Amino acid sequence: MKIKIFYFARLKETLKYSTEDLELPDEPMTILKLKALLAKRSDVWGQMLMGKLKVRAAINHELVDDHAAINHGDEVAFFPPVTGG
Amino acid sequence: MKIKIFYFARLKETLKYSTEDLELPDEPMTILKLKALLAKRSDVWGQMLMGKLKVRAAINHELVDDHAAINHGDEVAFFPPVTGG
Amino acid sequence: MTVRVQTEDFDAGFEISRLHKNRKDIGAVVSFIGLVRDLNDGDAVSQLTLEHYPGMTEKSLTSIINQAMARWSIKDALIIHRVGTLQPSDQIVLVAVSGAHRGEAFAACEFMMDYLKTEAPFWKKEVTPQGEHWVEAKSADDAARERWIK
Amino acid sequence: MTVRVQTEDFDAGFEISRLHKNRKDIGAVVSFIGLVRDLNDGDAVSQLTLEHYPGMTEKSLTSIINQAMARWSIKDALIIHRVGTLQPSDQIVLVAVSGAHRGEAFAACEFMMDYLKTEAPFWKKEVTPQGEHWVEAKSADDAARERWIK
Repeated sequence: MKIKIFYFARLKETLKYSTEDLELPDEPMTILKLKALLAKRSDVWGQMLMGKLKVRAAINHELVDDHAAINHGDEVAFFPPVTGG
Repeated sequence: MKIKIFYFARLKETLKYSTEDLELPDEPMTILKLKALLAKRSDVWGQMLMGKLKVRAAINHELVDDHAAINHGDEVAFFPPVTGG
Repeated sequence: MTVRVQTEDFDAGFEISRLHKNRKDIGAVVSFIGLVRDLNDGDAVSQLTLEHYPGMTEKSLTSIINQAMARWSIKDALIIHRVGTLQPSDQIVLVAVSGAHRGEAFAACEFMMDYLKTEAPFWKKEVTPQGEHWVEAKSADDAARERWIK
Repeated sequence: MTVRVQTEDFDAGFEISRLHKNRKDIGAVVSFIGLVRDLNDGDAVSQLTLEHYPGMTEKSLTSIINQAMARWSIKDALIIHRVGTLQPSDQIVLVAVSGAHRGEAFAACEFMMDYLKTEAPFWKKEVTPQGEHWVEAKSADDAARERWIK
């Protein structure tokens, strides 16, 4: 399945990625599994997604938790806790 | 002792008094005693000051209760519960 | 600190901006505008007259601001209240508070309105199809004020 | 209902007046303005950059208004949030609510700010004498949001 990922704020800046299209095996996928997969790319990816920093995630513009299921065509986003207002 | 009294809102309208200067005997006076004194003027004064209507009082621009002492030169006011804002 | 009792209307945006304009220490401004509704407690209201107690009113509003400033860490506050004859949709009152943080500004602004509603010497008289009548004080307003006493 | 995310400044007074002007069913308008302070968590701030997640931001703010409208009897609400580069004393956000009664308008406005602070995808980066850094989320903001869950 194909998904689109966006990164924001500290994640975007540190990973030097703002968006990417990703092809994943056609098997059940969750936010946690996706983070673990991306974390294998390098130490900095591991630190950013599975380290001490809190990471929040959205699927199709809705905040979700680690157990949320990801489906073909989804827009996934990773970002730090929000600090607007 | 001499005091000044103001009446507001429903009290002013019904009693047809907005202000008066009053000479009182030189003895301890409270809001409650003053109300009882004024209530003797007529039925309508009794209804307005000692009847079912809630009456609030101020001495020198401060809200006070029935037991507050009135002194020579004070400005006393009687009015219904406030309804501004 | 600003306290004004006036017959003329006020420019809420201008008054609110005075609480923070060109100030770099203000992070939060909370404001309340009270307006005349054409329906109050089931009565159609075509006109409203506000009476007050000159002299005591200003002292009462100043005291309300002072109490809020003693209780919360806020930077500035204002109360503007109109008197005289008003129509539905007219502005009656503006209460605004500025501070560093939103929690304290919200609390102080609501506190000031709850105290104004129960302590400031204003009285409303409504004109309805059934005639004129003085507005009755609401026990809900007393209850709102009681929340702050602890 | 109005939701806007924009780089340009806003006229808070004009926006607030749109919630009640010529309406006779509004008795209360509560508004919050958030501003850039030159001191945040002990750091001197000379500049602030706000990043957001286009698309999600608007949905998130709309959802916050819908939640407030489902929970309280309010008539209208607006959220305007700026993004881009801001200086101390600049306006960041305006949240305003109109309704018949003040208690519900106050609650809805504070609820909306508490949710915006913890759910709307905005991120602040500060410029200080020590350099640039991303602002850390505050546990006080999470606690403020928790108050509404019951």
